[in-house]
Amino acid sequence: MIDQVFVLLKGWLVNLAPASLQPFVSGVVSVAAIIAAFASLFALTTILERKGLGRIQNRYGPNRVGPFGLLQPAADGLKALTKEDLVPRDADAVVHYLAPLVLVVPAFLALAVLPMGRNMAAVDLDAGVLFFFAVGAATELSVFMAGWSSRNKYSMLGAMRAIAQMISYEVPLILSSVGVIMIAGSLSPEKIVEAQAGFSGWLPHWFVLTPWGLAGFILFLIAAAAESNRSPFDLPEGESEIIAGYYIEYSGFKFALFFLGEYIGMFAVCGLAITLFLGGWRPPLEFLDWIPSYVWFFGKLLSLIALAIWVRGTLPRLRMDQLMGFAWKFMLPMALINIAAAGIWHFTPPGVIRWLICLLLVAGPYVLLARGLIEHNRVAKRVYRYAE
Amino acid sequence: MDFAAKNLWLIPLLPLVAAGVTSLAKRARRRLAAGLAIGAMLASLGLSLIAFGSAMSHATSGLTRQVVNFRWFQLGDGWVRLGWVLDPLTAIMLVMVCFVGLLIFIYSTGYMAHDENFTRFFCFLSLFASAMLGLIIANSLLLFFICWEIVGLTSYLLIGFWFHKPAAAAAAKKAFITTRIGDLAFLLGIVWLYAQGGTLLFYDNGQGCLEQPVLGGLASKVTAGGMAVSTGIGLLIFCGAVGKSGQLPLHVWLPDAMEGPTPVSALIHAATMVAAGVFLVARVYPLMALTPPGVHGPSTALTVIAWVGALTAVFAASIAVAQTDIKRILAYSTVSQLGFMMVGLGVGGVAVGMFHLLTHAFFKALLFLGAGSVIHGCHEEQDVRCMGGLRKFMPVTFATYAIGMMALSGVPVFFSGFWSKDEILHAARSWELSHWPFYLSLFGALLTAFYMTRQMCFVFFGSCRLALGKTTSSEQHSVAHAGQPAREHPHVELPAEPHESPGRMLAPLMILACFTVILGFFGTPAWPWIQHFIEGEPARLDLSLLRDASIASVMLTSTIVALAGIGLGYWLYGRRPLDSQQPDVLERWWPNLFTLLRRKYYIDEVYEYTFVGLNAWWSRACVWLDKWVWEAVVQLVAALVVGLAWVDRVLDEQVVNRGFDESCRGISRGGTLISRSQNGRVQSYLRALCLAAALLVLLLIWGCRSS
Amino acid sequence: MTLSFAIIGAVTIASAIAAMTLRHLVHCALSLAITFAGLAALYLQLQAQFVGFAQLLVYVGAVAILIVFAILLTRGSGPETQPIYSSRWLAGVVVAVIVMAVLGGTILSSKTVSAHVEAAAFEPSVRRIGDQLMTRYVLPLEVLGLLLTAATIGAVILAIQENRPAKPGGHQ
Amino acid sequence: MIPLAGYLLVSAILFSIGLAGAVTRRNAIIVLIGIELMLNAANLNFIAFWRFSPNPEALSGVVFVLFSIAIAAAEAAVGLALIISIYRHRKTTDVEQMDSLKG
Repeated sequence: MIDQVFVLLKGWLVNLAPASLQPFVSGVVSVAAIIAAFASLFALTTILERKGLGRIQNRYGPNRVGPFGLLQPAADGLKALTKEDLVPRDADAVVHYLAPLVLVVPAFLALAVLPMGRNMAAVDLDAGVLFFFAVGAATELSVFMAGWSSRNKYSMLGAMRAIAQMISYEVPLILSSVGVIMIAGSLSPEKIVEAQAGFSGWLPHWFVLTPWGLAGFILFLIAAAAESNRSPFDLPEGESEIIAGYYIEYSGFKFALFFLGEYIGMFAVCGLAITLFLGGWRPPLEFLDWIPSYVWFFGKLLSLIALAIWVRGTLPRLRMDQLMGFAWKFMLPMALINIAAAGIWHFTPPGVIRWLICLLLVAGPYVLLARGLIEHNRVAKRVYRYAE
Repeated sequence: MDFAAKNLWLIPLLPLVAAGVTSLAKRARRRLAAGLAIGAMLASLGLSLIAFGSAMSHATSGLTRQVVNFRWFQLGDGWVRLGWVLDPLTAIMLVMVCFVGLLIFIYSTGYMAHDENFTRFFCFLSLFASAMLGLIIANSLLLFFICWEIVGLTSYLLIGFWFHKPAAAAAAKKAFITTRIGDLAFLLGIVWLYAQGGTLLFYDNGQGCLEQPVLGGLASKVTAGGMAVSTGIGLLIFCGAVGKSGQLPLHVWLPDAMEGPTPVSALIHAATMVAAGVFLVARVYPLMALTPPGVHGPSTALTVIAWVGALTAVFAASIAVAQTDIKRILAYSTVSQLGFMMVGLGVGGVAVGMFHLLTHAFFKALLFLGAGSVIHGCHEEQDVRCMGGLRKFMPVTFATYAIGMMALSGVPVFFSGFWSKDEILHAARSWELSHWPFYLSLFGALLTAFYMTRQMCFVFFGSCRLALGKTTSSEQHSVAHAGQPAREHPHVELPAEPHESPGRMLAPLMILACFTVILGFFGTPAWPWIQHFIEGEPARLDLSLLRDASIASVMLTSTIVALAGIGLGYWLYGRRPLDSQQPDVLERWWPNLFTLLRRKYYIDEVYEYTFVGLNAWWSRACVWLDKWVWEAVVQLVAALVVGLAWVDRVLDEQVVNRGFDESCRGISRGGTLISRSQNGRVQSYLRALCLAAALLVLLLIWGCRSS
Repeated sequence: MTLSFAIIGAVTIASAIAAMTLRHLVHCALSLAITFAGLAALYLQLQAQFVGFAQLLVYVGAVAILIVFAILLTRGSGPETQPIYSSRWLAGVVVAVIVMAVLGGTILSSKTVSAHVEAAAFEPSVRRIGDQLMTRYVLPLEVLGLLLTAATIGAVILAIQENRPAKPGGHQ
Repeated sequence: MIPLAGYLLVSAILFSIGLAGAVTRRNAIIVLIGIELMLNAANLNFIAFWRFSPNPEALSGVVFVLFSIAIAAAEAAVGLALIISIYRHRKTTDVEQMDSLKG
């Protein structure tokens, strides 16, 4: 009952409308709901991030606006709305205007296929995962538009970096999810979540709890961080190198839209990660079934966001060549091997044997590749030299 | 068919190999050349002795003739086959040739010791030997002819061995051409025989051209003038023999051939090659003796042979009487002896002729070698009038030479010549057609004895006239050996004492002398072993034959004749010492006759003015024709061709080339025009492509509509 | 439905025209991306979900970006100075019009096409496509993989800079 | 429901537009874009015919389009690489100047 409250609510609203308009109305309703929910989540995330970073950096976060500075996001929003909207003189006005939209809209679209609870997917597409990645592809375009349209070397460079990075990491991202798709035998998020139902003992059948699943999950998270330009892969807007990357020339609400788009994208990817590996809205333990599914989903989402914040606060930024080398020399082979491991897992009978096989198959290459990468990059203790 | 017959071919092959190797050897390899030649000859001698033995063992038994035939090449639908035959004739000739040849080889190592072309000489000698042996063993007229020609070639080469001497070169040419005339007839005979008989093999167990079926065919056929084909063929072949053996019309080359080195004269022009003609006749005797069916008595061919032989014998002997060159005298005596052989063949048969051939081969070789040794000792002096008294200087030569001389002139009992000549005379006496050959032969025998005595007196008796001989000899004689000594033996300074020859030259002389004596006893009427061997029937001793009236009378006559000749010669030349200045005795009595004889009946001149002159005139006429008529025609044709060519060129340049160039230009223009479309621009290609596609679609649609 | 088709079709065609006519290369590329998106929408209308998404993923996500990169690498980002149309543009237009006429005429006049007005209603599942690819079209699939590999290597070799020192792990 | 002809017309129009662009524009990249357009028009044809075919179960059209998309991607990559290398050598992307293959 409490689990299905949102579904019932939506059904009730739809029934109000005349029959001819019902599909349209249902779409509108779910879109509105998603926008509302994730906009607020975005607001929450901003404040949480700032505070978390503050704590990590051993300082207070925003604490002036409202209790504990909780109203800080609202203040930021007002500020963004009221700020003057600057457009460089010889910028390409149209593209410059369109870029943020092209970023935000697909991000929201991507959310449409995620099941955020039992029967709580806006649209249940047969090729949902593919759809997710397809609309995700638009991000790169928007980044390019932003960077190119605003006639600025820094923004151009940022855009180039961002696109290179995104294209490079899109490959491992998709490949690491292929394993799951193979095992679940479907592209639809609903079915994938179905595939992770059930428990053996007190262990849930989450894919993350298999060797290939774990590896895939880690790969996926790394790739996702790179996709959404999160640190330690935030070179496109690395302040110390290129002031703010591809959206230097944006101010006011468009800037806010970029921010929003980025965060929504991050949410979407994390949601997909949850759907693929963490059993979606399913509870980790059987007896916790009474807690509503959406709670589980958003809980997992928040925990992933926390993880992201933690990472951002702690890890240093990579160099460009390290970034690319990591993508092509480590992520890609690992993802491919992971697919092979998933295949073997699928075709060997359950038991300890296949555990061991898959573990070896994943761990061995990991060791080798990581060793090779380290050897390659000559990571060594820094030598200090003092002036006499 | 035993070993000897099977491997008969080895006998000619060995000297051939020797010749080949020697021809490749360098000029300085004298020992090699001589060693090879002599070794090969020795081996051949051994083989031919084996062959002789086998022939002898088979002689009494039925199988007297062993034949090996093989195919040479295909001619039309038949095969040309060659082969060799081993029969008494072959065997005995083989032994003779090998033996005499060997001796002469050994002799010439001494005689040619100082010649710088020693190697070449032995090469030629070996080649000659191989050809001669091949000729002997040949079982096919074709093979026979081939060897025959090679023999002729070697004779040419050896006569002209000192080709820097104009006389030698001329003599070589003369020999070659003269024999050619005979050979032409010979070749015609061969061709005719092949056309008529269909085979050239002598014996081909029943199919050979000397065997009954073919012979009968030939005899029955009749050709122009009511003459049997066999007779015609026989006469033609006999022409070849005439050429080779220097019989009457064609004898002129033989005396001149004496320009060659003396061993050559001994081997080729006394012992073997000239006898080849006789051997040829003996070989094809069945053909010669063939008479048309129904006719009896001796055949036409044999009659001709007999007459020619008799005439030649007297004729040459009479010439020899007046000659002064030692070798020429011997040469003419050779001719006359060959005539005797021919008579023997003609009237008596193979055995008679062959017996004289054998004996003559030995004693004539002996005489020639002796003459050679004389010449050698007198420093290349050849004029008998400038010699004399050599008896003391070279006793061995004198002894052997005397034996040879007595054999030749038919001194009774101890000398082979007597027996063989006696045989011939006896045969001639009992010839039914006419007695003239007999009388002629007698006269020839008389002359022979006479001129041999004369020569002996000139050369060996009296006082030595060598020193002053030098002055006269040069003017007395033609270009025969002008400047010869100086270049043949540069180191011998003239004049000097005549000296005896080295042992290498004397040994053959003595051996030959022995055989000259011995050989006669194998052919006496009492025990005619050789004749019977050749005829192929057993011989037995029967002394009573000697007392038989006819034989005894003939023997008596010939003895008387021989002694008369010797006595006459001694009476004329031997009593008082001779002087080379004063004219010959006969010359004083019958000068005209003597000059006639000395000039050889002017035969050379006659030939000079008739045949040669005709030939020269004809060639001049040909030259004139060539210059004025054919030349003009050729010029005319040439001009015509040039004109044509000019027209052609004009056509070529103006029509063909221009047209071609024009078309080429046109093509290239068109090419450039088309290549405009290939302007390398992608878009134009794409345009054309799409346009074409659209048209295609339209076509398809309309096609569907219409159908 | 018809309305959405009309809108999508209009947008697609308009953006295609824009991609072909705009003076600025980047604009052309962007409007090309819009065309691709419109095509993807048309596929979705034809109930070819998988193909539609694949179209989006490949064309919008990869090809368009590739083209943009190419434009930037060939210094095409600035506005064109020389005329953008080739000297024989008129002929090209004429050809295109002819082709258009032929195709349109064929389509409108063919009875077989006009016969199909109603599509058989059915729900294609991605699973079926997968099965087909793995069973019936497996060999073409393998060949395709080979082709893609070859094309990748070839493109890299073609576009790689000759004058660059071969330094492993260098800045790019 | 839209009849087949509609889709076919749209694809025909797209094809002609792509053709026109490919034939008229100077810039090689735009030519490539035109070609991509033509390709996509063809793909649309495939999908449409598949959808209206008597048995869509065969999915042949879909599979074909998938293949053609993949190949088109490869083609675009190679083509652009070619253009880039040409530009690197001749400092131009004008197809009218790339005519060194003229006959």
